[in-house]
Amino acid sequence: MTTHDREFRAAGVTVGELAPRLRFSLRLRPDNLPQARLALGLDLPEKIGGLVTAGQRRALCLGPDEWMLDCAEGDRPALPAGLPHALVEVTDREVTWRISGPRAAELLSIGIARDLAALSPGKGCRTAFGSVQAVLLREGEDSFTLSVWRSFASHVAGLLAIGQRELACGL
Amino acid sequence: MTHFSAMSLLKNALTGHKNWREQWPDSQPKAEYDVVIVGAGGHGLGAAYYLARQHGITRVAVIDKGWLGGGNTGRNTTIVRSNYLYDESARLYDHALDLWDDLSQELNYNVMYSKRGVMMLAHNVHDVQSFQRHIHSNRLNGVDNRWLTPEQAKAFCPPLDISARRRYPVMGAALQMRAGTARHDAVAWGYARGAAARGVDIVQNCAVTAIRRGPDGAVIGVETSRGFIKARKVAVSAAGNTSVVLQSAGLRMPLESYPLQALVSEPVKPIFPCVVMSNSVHAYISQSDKGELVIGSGTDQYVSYSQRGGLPLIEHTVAAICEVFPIFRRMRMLRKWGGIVDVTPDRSPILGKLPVPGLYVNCGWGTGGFKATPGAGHLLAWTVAKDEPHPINAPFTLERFTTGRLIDEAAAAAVAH
Amino acid sequence: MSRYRIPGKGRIDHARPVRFTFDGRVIEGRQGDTVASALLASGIHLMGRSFKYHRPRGVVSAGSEEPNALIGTQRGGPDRFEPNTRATMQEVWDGLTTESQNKWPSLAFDLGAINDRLYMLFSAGFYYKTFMWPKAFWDKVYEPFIRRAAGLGRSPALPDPDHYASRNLHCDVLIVGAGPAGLAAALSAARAGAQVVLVDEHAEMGGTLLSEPQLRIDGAGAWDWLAATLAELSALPNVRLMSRTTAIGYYHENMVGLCQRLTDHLASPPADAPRERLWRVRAKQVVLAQGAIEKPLVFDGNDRPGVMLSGAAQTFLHRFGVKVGDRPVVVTVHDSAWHTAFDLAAAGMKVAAIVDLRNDVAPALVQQARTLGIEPLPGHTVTGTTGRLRVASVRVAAVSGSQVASGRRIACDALLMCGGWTPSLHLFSHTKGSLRWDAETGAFLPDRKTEACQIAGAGRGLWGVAAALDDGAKAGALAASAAGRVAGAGTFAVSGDRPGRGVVVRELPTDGNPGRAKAFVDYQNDVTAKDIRLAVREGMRSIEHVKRYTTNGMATDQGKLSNINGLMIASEALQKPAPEVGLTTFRPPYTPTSFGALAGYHKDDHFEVTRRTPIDAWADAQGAVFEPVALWRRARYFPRAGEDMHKAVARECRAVRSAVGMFDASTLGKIEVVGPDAATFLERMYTNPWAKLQPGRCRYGLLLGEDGFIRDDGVIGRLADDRFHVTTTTGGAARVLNMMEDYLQTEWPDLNVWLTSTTEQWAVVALQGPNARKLLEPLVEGLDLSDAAFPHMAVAECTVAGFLARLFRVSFTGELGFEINVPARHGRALWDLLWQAGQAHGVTAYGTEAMHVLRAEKGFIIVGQDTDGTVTPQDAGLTWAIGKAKPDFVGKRSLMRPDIVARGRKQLVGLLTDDPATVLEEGAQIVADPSKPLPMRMIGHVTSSYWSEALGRSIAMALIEDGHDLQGKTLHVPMEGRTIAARVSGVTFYDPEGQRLKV
Amino acid sequence: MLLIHCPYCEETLPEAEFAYAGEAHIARPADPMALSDEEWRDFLFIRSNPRGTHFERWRHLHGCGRFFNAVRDTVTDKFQMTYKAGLPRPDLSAMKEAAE
Repeated sequence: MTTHDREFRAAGVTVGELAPRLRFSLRLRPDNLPQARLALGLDLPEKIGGLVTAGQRRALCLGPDEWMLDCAEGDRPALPAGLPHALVEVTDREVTWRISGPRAAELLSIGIARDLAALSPGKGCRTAFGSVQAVLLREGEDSFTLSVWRSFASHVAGLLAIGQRELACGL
Repeated sequence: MTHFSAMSLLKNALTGHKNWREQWPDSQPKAEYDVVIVGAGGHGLGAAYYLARQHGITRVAVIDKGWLGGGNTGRNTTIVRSNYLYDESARLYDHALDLWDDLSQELNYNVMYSKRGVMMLAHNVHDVQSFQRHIHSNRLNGVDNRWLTPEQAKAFCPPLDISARRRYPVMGAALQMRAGTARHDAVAWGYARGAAARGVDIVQNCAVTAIRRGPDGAVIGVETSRGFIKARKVAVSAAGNTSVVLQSAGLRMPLESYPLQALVSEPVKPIFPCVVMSNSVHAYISQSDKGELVIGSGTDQYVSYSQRGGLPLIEHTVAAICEVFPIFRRMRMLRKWGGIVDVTPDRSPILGKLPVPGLYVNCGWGTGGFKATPGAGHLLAWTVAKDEPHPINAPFTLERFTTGRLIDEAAAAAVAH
Repeated sequence: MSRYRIPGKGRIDHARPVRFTFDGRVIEGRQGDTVASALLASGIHLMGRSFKYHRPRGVVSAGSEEPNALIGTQRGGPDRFEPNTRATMQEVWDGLTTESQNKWPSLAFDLGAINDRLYMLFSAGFYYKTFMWPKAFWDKVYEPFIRRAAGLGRSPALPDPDHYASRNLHCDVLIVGAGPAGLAAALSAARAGAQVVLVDEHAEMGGTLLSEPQLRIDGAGAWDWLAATLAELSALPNVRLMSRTTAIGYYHENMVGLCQRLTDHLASPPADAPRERLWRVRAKQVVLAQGAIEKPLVFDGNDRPGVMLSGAAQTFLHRFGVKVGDRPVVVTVHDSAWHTAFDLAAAGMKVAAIVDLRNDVAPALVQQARTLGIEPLPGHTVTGTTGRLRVASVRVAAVSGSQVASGRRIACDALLMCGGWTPSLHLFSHTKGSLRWDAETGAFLPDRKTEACQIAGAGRGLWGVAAALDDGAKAGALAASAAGRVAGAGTFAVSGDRPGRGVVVRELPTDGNPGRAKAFVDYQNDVTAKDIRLAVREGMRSIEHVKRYTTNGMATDQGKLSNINGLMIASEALQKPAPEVGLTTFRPPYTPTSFGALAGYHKDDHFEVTRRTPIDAWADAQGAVFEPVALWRRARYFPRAGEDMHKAVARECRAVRSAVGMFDASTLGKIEVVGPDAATFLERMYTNPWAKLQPGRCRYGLLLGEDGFIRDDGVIGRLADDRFHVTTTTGGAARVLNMMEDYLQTEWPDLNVWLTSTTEQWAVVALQGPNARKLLEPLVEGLDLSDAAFPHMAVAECTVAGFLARLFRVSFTGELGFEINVPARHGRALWDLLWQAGQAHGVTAYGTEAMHVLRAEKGFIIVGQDTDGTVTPQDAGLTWAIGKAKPDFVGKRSLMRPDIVARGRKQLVGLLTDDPATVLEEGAQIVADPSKPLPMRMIGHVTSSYWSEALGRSIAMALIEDGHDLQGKTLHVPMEGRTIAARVSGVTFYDPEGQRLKV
Repeated sequence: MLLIHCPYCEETLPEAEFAYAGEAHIARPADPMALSDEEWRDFLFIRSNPRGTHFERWRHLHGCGRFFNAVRDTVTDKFQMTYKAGLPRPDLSAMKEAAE
């Protein structure tokens, strides 16, 4: 499958596919957070949308018992066997783009119904881009990462490319 | 009742149309009736008409909280067809189709039943299998329905795009030639005129607030916004509001009411010769006798009585129409509207007796009630008059939800793999 | 050529001529013209024909409410043709092609106008009363005739090459309408720092201000004030101004749909520009400042070309520098038309008279008229007009009490009417906000609100620019405050304002016979006052019935001009006050909205997502034929040169049975069920037992709905005590996960188990066939593949071709089989390696069709094909998959219901045709006795049917009433023209003992 | 398009992220096998379908993924409140009084 690996440079926004990063879905009850934090060396956020980074590990809270955990290649985190949890690798499930530039939010608004102004830098959420489920992270004021499941990627990339051309033509 | 004809029209034209009389009076409720029908839509008015005409029961009132024909009768896309899968359904809708055929003459009111043919598009292998099953079943049930290749479908409906590159290519179609459309308001008005002429009272702007039962549990009448009305039998034919009305009789129903939206385009010269439905892309379309493209979509996802409906569903529906008929992309939506449809768990209606003596129901038609109008009216009248269901509506009981004998047209078309 | 243009006047660019065509004739307009203003400048009033009577019609308005001047427009070739465009809204550009509609052979001479001669026959509802006899004539004669007469413009005939965009937008305050009220609201809200969006449907913002240059606001001329205000607003970063943007609908929770027209005014649009963009705006507060729409007057002959709204004439004069005639007459019941007359006179037109039904017209107006040489006729009515393609004279008569004196004729070439103004509350009505009748203004005004909105200016009955500015400023401040800003409302010093007063009338009084008058209420649909009275006479008592019976208000202006006049006439006929007769509901959109804009990006490839597997590109390169399955596309078969589907599938099946086949199974749903309670959870969800399944082993799982009917199935592997790899059907994946989450979250939240979709984590290659192990073994590390060590229904983690893999030994074909799961990004590489290595073993790629045949040979069901949502495990012969000892599982209770255990249920059986070469049709119906007449009693249907290459004959599966008891019995499949006999059999046609798995 | 407050995310978000999930507070019986056919039918199929206040479930499908409960007026489509799954049916009359 060819997703869009070339970068579009349109008026004020670029879209580039990122190399896959080791990614896990981590599930556990909030009561068990202290133990999990200790084991992972990561202060897992409790508030949905919260993001923490420690070294090469980074966790985004997606639900009351769910975190998206990104790690460096070869880093396989583990939690104590006695701690009820689920850790499932999903690295290959997703394709991630970086969307950046002064008009990044505008480009995303062709597909995302949420108010992106309410998503401050350093926060993320699971949402929908059109009909496609996506995880959106605001890395900075003008920089986002957007992840969708692999088989939906060419559809979303196509829409982003159309949106870029629109922005470029000035109408 | 003034007889309608070309001659009467001409005569009246020459006298400045001053001598037409009202087509039905706006009746005040009487204290007592043999039968009260709740809901003055096509179904309810039809039931009243057939009670009077075929069963000689004329002490009948049709009561509506608003104006007659103001509910789903006047808010649908007017498709009439009978190519259903299960024997029970095929018989039910084909019965209605038989009545549609002569309805204008029967009522002396031109309901403009247009046998334009209803074509259902198959977009994948599963659709093909499902439609073939329908066609075989319909054929052996004596119901008109035939298979068309994509080329035949295009010949029948030239705006159709059958190129293989479409996201939903057309792999064939099932065509019921005998099916088509009718003028929705005329059906309600024609039945109202016919029923009123036979002594039925049509009471508008009178809300039924409760169904009253006597000490023995049987129905004794209805409470309304204009007071109590005594009745030996009460038939509820109130579509989206059925749950609410029956609640007052102590009955809880397997029904949910959803908003259903439809829209029309600006009128254009004849371009679309038939009705086309596509379940896979969720849209159906025909062209009215005024030239508007009449387009229906699915229901919004949540239970609602608001008749508002959201924009996303309209966007999706219009996109679906443009996908199948790309030439319509530069047409414009003129207006859209919403109705409330009551849906049963198996998407088939409930038409028959209720576990309360003297109480009858006709509900759960979902998005497909208009096509059944004459049949539903006729069968409801029969059931009320004889206190037992006609063989055609006998399977459409409330009890089927207890015993498990569902008539699941939706599941039968369900896609899995 | 532009004799009616006043040099230097208006807001158009007089220095830039623009040429376009109308019915083939080249018209020269000016940059900034609409088609209507350019035609008027050339003296052309006749722009269309009406719907029913084909009466010649001229432009009535200068805005989007225009009912008459509808034209076809075209850019370049016929693929960019569109009908029914309002000439009053379409801007001109060099090369624009336009045409008039609903006429033949020409606009000036239209044969359809014969209907007009027969108008007494075509009264309201005439078609309900006739065309019924003889019955056969309906289909053949009457209906085709009626339909041919229908419609206005012609439909586009070619696919539209343009593209359309959409966007979501959030703001504090959305202001609809950029007239004085909207502009003032924008100033208040924007100065308070609110995020403001201001939209207007016209090319230029300003609304009334554009037509009232005499005004002075805060010391500046109206147009200077407007320019300064727009400059201030556009300089603010928190303000977005959008012209040519129509608010089409007002939806739940302050969502307003906007349609922005981006290129229809450009001679050469940029290549990538979308033609239109749909905005879904979510505003904390909405300010509706849509102003008011002028009402026509209803009188005999009020539809001749040249009869138009007085405000339109004022707009054509001031905005476009166009005289609508040389010698207009004004007829009015409102002061505003007097001012129009004065403006026209000042611009050099000879206004012959101002006819006003009112006796008590302000003396100052009368005086000013006299000063300008205009004959004032207060207390007068218009009783008729003359002129065929253009109004030539008007008959005026004095009115005293109910007496109409005999009239006199005044020659004119335009008749400008004003029946007062209707607040534009369409969007407000979309919210189900209620309206109340205000006797003072004679209009419906907003009452109870359901959404967070403010209505400002003429929308709530305030006439005049000063009042609109002040009201708008307040509304903007209120909205900004409600959105959390600190806002104040400025005030404006206005001079030259002409607010005016008026009265509400029904029809103008006449000395003629109202039953004969052609006094139009709805121009486009040719509804006259007498039609409305006829509807009432025939028992139509609600305005909704009147509307539907007469079609009043159902034309493309959706009653903007006709609703109130229609209501007034109906209310008089019913002898009931207007509010009791009611107003018909306004429905979205505000003005007709192109399908393209609504569809947005959802066209062609982007109409719907097409999900592709990592191996899809390989299949594509091999020339595979694909089929859509749910949102996926899957390779159905891989034809070689000269092969049709039948041949290709036979070859693929042979390869699997004799060598080895490769199949892309990546689309199968996968759910990883993890946690200490994983087995307990599966026990409750699936019919099968799971507790005792050992890690490293798999089992077939059957999932029911709570109603007891089969919903899904798949193989489930236990990877560890607390970890299961669940597979689902391709189409069922999302549904099953949602169902599982539902039970887990709502019914059993105490269970320590979590569900993760891993459908797309893994690419899956199935190797099936006697050579499967030979092919696979050399590539596997860390696992002994021998039958003893890794038997049928085993699962293990290992590496395959160097990729970390989950390897299942499973078979959906009855052959020795493996399913190799590798991380999706390696799927293609794995496939290529296996393909290469497989060449030595006779490997063949097979698609879904061969897969279906192979599984049918083994009697394995496909959920959704052999089941249809009404099939229980017993019906499907899957009682073996039910854990008998389990006290409960989803759907178990439903299996005990009376009609589920009763006889007569359809049960899944095999079916073998007497003639082995005959392949039954899927969906064909089965009967016991084919000699019976129709309707025939059907006892079942064929669910799956194929040519079996392995068996050298056809096979089929069928759901048949009590089929399990009919083994060996011959049944019949009646087809068109022949009946096929077939014998009931078991469903396992091939290798019933399962020997081929034991290798 | 509705706006829905997710009680888990504590944000009010567009309907596009949510999936309706039917009437609320219809708990699956602890022992279905002990139920009569009529009782089981009531659980499976009977719905209150009121014109007015409706207790219903939604799932924040394209969000935190949680099912939760809501009180919505089916005539106006306005949400009165949303609350987490598992919480008891709120006492609306008490809420109304508290608001007054």
